[in-house]
Amino acid sequence: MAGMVPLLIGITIISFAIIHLSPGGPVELATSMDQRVTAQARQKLMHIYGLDKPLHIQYADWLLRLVRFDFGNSFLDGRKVLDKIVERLPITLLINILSLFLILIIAIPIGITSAIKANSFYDKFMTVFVFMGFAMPSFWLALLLMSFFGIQLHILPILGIKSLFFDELSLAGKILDVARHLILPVFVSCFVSLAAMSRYIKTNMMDVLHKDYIRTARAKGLSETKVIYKHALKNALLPVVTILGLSIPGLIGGSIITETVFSIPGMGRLAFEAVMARDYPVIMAELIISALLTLIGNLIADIAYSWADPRVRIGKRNV
Amino acid sequence: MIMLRIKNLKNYKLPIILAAFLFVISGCSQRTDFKNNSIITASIGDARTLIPILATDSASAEISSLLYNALVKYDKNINIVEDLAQGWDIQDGGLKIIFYLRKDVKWHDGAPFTAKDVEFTYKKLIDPGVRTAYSGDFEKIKEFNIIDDYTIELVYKEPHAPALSSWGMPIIPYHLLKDEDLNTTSYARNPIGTGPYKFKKWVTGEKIELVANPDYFEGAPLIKNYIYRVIADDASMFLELQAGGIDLMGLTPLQYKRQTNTLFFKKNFNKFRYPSFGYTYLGYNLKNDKFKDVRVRQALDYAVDKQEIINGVLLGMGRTATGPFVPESWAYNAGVALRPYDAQKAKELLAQAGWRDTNKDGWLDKDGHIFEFTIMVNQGNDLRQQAAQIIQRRLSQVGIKVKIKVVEWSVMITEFINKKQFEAVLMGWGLAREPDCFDIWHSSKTKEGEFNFISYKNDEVDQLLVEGRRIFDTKKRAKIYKRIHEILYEEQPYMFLWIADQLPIVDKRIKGIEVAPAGIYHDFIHWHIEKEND
Amino acid sequence: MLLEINNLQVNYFSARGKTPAVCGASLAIKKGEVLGLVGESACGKSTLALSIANLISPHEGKIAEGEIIFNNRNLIGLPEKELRALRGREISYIFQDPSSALNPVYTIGEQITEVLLGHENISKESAKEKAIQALKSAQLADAERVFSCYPHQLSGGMKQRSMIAMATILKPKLLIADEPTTALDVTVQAKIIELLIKLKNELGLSILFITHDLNLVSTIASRIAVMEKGKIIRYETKGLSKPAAAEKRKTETQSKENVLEAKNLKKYFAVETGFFRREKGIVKAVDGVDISLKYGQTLGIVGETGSGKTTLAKLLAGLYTPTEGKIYYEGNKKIIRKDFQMVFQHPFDSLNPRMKIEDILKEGLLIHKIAEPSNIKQRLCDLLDMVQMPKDSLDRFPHEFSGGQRQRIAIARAISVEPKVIICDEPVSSLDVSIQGKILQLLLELQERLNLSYVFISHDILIVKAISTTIAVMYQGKIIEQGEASQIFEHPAQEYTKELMSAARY
Amino acid sequence: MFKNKLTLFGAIIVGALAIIAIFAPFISGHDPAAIDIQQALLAPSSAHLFGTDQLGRDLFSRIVYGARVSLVIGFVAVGISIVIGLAIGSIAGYYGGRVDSVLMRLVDIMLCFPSFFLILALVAILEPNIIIIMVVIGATSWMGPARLIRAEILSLKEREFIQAAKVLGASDFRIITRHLIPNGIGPILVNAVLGIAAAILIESSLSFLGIGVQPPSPSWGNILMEGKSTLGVCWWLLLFPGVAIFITVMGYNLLGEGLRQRYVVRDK
Repeated sequence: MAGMVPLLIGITIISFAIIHLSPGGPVELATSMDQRVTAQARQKLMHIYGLDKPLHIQYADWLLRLVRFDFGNSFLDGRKVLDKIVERLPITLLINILSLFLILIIAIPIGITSAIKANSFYDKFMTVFVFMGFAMPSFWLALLLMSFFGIQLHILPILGIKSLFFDELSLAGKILDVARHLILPVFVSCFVSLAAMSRYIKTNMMDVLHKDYIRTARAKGLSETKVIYKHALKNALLPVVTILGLSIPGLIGGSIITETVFSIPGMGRLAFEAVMARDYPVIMAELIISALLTLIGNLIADIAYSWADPRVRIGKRNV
Repeated sequence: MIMLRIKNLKNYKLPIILAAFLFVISGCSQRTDFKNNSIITASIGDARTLIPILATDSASAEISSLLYNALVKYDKNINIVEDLAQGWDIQDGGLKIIFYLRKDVKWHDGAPFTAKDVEFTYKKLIDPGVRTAYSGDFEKIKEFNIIDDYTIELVYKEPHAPALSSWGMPIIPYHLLKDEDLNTTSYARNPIGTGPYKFKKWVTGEKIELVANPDYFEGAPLIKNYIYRVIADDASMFLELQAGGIDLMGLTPLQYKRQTNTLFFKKNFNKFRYPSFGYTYLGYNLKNDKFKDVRVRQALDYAVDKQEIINGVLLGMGRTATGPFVPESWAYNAGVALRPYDAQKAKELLAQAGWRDTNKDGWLDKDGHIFEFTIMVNQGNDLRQQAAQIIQRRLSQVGIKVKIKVVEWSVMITEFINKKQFEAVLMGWGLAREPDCFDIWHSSKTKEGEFNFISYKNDEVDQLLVEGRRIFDTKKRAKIYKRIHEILYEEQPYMFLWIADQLPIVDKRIKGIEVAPAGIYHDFIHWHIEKEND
Repeated sequence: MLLEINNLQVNYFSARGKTPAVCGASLAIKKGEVLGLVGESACGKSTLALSIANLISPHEGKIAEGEIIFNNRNLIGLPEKELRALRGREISYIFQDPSSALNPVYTIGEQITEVLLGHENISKESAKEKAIQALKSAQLADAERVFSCYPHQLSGGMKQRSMIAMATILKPKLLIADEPTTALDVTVQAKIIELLIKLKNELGLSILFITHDLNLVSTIASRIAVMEKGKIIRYETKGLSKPAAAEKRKTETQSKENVLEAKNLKKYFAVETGFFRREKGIVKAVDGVDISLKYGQTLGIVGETGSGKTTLAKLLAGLYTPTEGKIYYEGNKKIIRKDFQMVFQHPFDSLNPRMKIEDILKEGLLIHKIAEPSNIKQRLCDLLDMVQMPKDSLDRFPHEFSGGQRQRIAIARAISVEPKVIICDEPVSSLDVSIQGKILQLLLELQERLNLSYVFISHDILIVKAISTTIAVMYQGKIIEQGEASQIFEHPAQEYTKELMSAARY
Repeated sequence: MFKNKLTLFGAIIVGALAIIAIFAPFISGHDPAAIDIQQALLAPSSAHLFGTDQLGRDLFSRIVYGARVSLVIGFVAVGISIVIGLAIGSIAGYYGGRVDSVLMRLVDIMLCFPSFFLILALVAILEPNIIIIMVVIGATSWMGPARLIRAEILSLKEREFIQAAKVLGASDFRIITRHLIPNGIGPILVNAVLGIAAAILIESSLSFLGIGVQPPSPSWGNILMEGKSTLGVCWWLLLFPGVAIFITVMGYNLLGEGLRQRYVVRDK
């Protein structure tokens, strides 16, 4: 855990420097070329945002507030940044956890069976299949699906996470409504990330299948099912735990596209809007929070790994 | 073995899964009763604040206009008319304005609207601690006097003709905000106004819901619910229109011309078309030697076919512009004639100015330098980028080499425009109904961050601009601004490119829409829905 | 005959097509017999062993031809199901490295009972009982505890005993032991061999004992088949003697000067794990070593795997920075690079696979500008000559040579810069016995000719004795005994030294 | 190496694309920048193989020229990331100790950023031109190569031929360039091939958000972006650039996968 502090400080310094040293800024963005806004009025805004102070003071101010878990107020609407993030985090987490879950459910069998049948037609077919998802620009795939399921077939809603008449629905209706809205976004974010995970599992599985203990298991006269599903599978899936931790930043990055296409008010879209509007406090908070999520994810992965792997769980006893 | 397992699964589980899936994807996507009472519109961006004096984005302004009233407003023919003020007097040649307020107006919470609210709004507008961007017009007020609860008297430092229209600023409630810090108050997301609609709910990034104000002083709006959806991508928004999730949106020219002509659209939607209040232009940096010669600027105007741009970029959904006013404005000079596209004439003028292709390389040159400049465009604006490409091609035909540089908006403003580090820039002005354009053309407004960034200077224009501000009589003012229009077109500090059309599309069940010079929204409270029977 | 292999041909698939691994090998094992199978690494002996119960993965290779008659049944072409019934029950295997042959995520108990549950209709309780019994007869004292241990919690020897328990629990007819002791410490090796002999007698096993160590196999096998390039080339009845190393040079040139000296040398490694790199502990690889080497002499260092001898070698060669302590090179603190060279353990690894021999040998010359550009070629030929390699080697890549040849090239590289000291880290341990002697011979000759001093490191006390003037015995990072070679050999002071010697004499 | 048909297929795609990009002027048949409003939004025909866009430009030639832009982005971005990765990874792996832990800490910090968000922020804040995009993608994706190279070097470092070179007195530079890199290049090559595909996708995603390569230079991303607004009518504007990206990324991935089988998954 102690290792997290220098990581976090590094993250804050890098992002603060990049964002604040860049040309342009939030005030110009909001008010430029608006005839009603005078140059003096802009100066006043700069002062209110604290943008006229020296950079290191701005950083120190910001860091001091951060320690108290105060991310400041958004330049755009004056709201507490934390409030803005808290209201958007759940939906992003929901979609990402669902698609991660789905990715695992699909990628594990694909990875395992392709490893077992390496170089067969099945393996090649699966290779092409999973790469199909990876090779399509996700927004392109999303638009095609929206147009097909939403407009042509008219069977799925295409935008948002709930219908406009959501409030009038019964509880079951509400759940169903959200579920219907989630189908396309979850499918898209799952399909585009399927390749990485299933390839990873396949590679692992192939590695494991070459291990001596697999040969031992065969030499013991165990059935092939036992050899693969008992001896190989667990060893092949163990490293997946660590990959899950590392995949968090990628998912948050991917959310930017998915949430924009599907008009889902989550972290990704907040990030994009903040970037486009130079809403520094929000950008910084997004960076810190996604970094935190990544760190927490890795911590959980570390813990899960040591729980799952006896080599780590039970330390070496001196015999 | 895997195959085997799937086979087993197939036997009994698959039908269940399939059934569950069908159940999920079925389900009615429309609710008739909901549709009968609601109008749904959409925007790319979410509103930022519903305190109108703080809002700088169009989404916030749009919602605010339904929630609040100002002292004055424009009617459908673009005249200033009463809103919260039921009348006014202009005295002492414009030094003093007295507003008489309506007495029957109540805030949505039932509190009466009084002069106190107007004073409060004024004080907040000039408060340096409030992050409003609109203090400029109000700083010209010397005294703000409350005569009684429903009468206010304003004394200006000097006569200021745009003053009246500046009171189109929505009024915010004193009784709710007096103890609040405007910059951070939660009121910004839970506003109380005087307008035709009351605030109901705001789901960030998703939608804002308003509900009709039954006690509105002009009568309750006919459509009960107003829902403003946020849809982040324009292609998605158009899909959602087709899916029936939106009743009203602005179309792009392409969508208007090519994508909405199907039977489906004809059956379900009405399209409208009317000119917008604004123009797009190519501004030259007049500090740059290349553009100092008026003949060069006129030549450039001759060399570019504006109608071609309108046809190509707007697919014909726009009009040519001859100056800084739109034809609907009383300031517009209809006598200014458009220069035709004439490449030959352009070449002649350029030759007169000394630009000739002496070395036969296809590019004009003078004193050993070829005629070359960069047009700057902000990113994310496809129309302007396409226009720049057409201009680039046309100018190359008369021997001028043009480069296009696409820059993010705030960077373009701070790093290039404000510092005058540009050669030519393709931008637009949104116009107020008030024709005063002192800030854009007066030679005193060339400092960093001010709007005469092209450094235009013409003594006659300077003088006319000052005069135009001091006179309140519209007829006299019209004469002044028509002259300005004429001079600017002759001198070509900008190449005036186009005035685009607004192209809204509205669901057919919504009736009562009237197209007027001011557009379609002037009469929004009288829009109604033809009930569908399911 | 229990097993008869006739004209077996096995191919592996590779990027370049089929590569034959076993080409027409024939072999027979009688009931109750221990047959030794020796050969250099990659001669096909392991493939042969795996083919018997057809454990060659269909993705990797295939038995192309021949027959394997076990108990009067040809195993080739037998359906997988019947083969599976034989594996573990009639034919069992023990592999080289018990740490990788046992599944790390299951307990020893689970892995042993699995054999019983897979082959017999038996309850879990009685399977456990039997398993513990088997662990006991594999001479694991604390059998109940071992039963519930994960492999990583056990020492190498215990793991191999567990493997043996697992392999013999169903009293198979044939036990195939593929290098069962190679990965183990010398002192443990002997005990494992003893155990195998005991079990063979108790259960009436036939054993196919595969190893590269001819000496070792002669202690257990009655007949020894020698394999080369995929074929059995001859049978031996008894082991060869230890390397016929040349008579140790009489150390006439008694020098008083130390060419190399280490004082209180320590090297600790930190162990870190996980994303956050927590420090988990410290390994004291070398923990306070004092040694010295005089001009023209050879210092032998002997110790088991993990005793820290390789770390010591790298410290002496300047590859590691000591945590504590000092090394003096001819009295200096700083190493003179060209004067102190090293020969490594694995000839397959010590030559850059992407460089030609010429480039490998030239590198030192270029770095230290030893030869004129015009003379380089001549110098390279001389070097090859000195290590008895043909001149046309220059144009070839390392993979074209055998282990012994590569080690000669590595020695040539070491002497190319005209060093004073060469640190030899197990230079012969991965070579065939027959070649070991020749390499030692070469080293001695070169010492004489070039007046070299050696630090010679090995786990094999006999080899060390054959070449060293003085010997230091290393154990757990410390030198526990050192002195004149003959003295240590004849009158070992430490119990551990005695153990090492008795293991080696086996 | 091309025993696997998929790898061969990938290699053919990659090769064909390279040829298309290099010989774009001879293949395209039209000037990709030639605006002709009269010819706007024509469906595919023999005159315009892939149809025309809103300004009447020939879509086929724009896609052919777009291959140049997209591939250049892929190659240069990956080049930058590999150069940075090589430098940092080899220094960290080779020197170890403090240098290693500081550099790897930096890698960890960079890995905590959602890379697409970082790219987006940087490109938006700086300027969405092709050079900035390439540099930013490169500068935010070197951590993978760096880790890979470090790991490769750590394992190579323990190899005896590296130790032998050290004992011979070879300089660090010589060891890194002559011994380490030639032996560790396989995985890096695989990473590079996959990285090119990823960079092309990133550019198209940036274009979708309006901050990719800006017109008039055609990249597949911005062609697709322009086509997006015509969804439902001018299908060719959406289909062809999307398919171009799809095929390219697929080709690079299949090739990368084949190379991985060869270089990374070492057979015993």
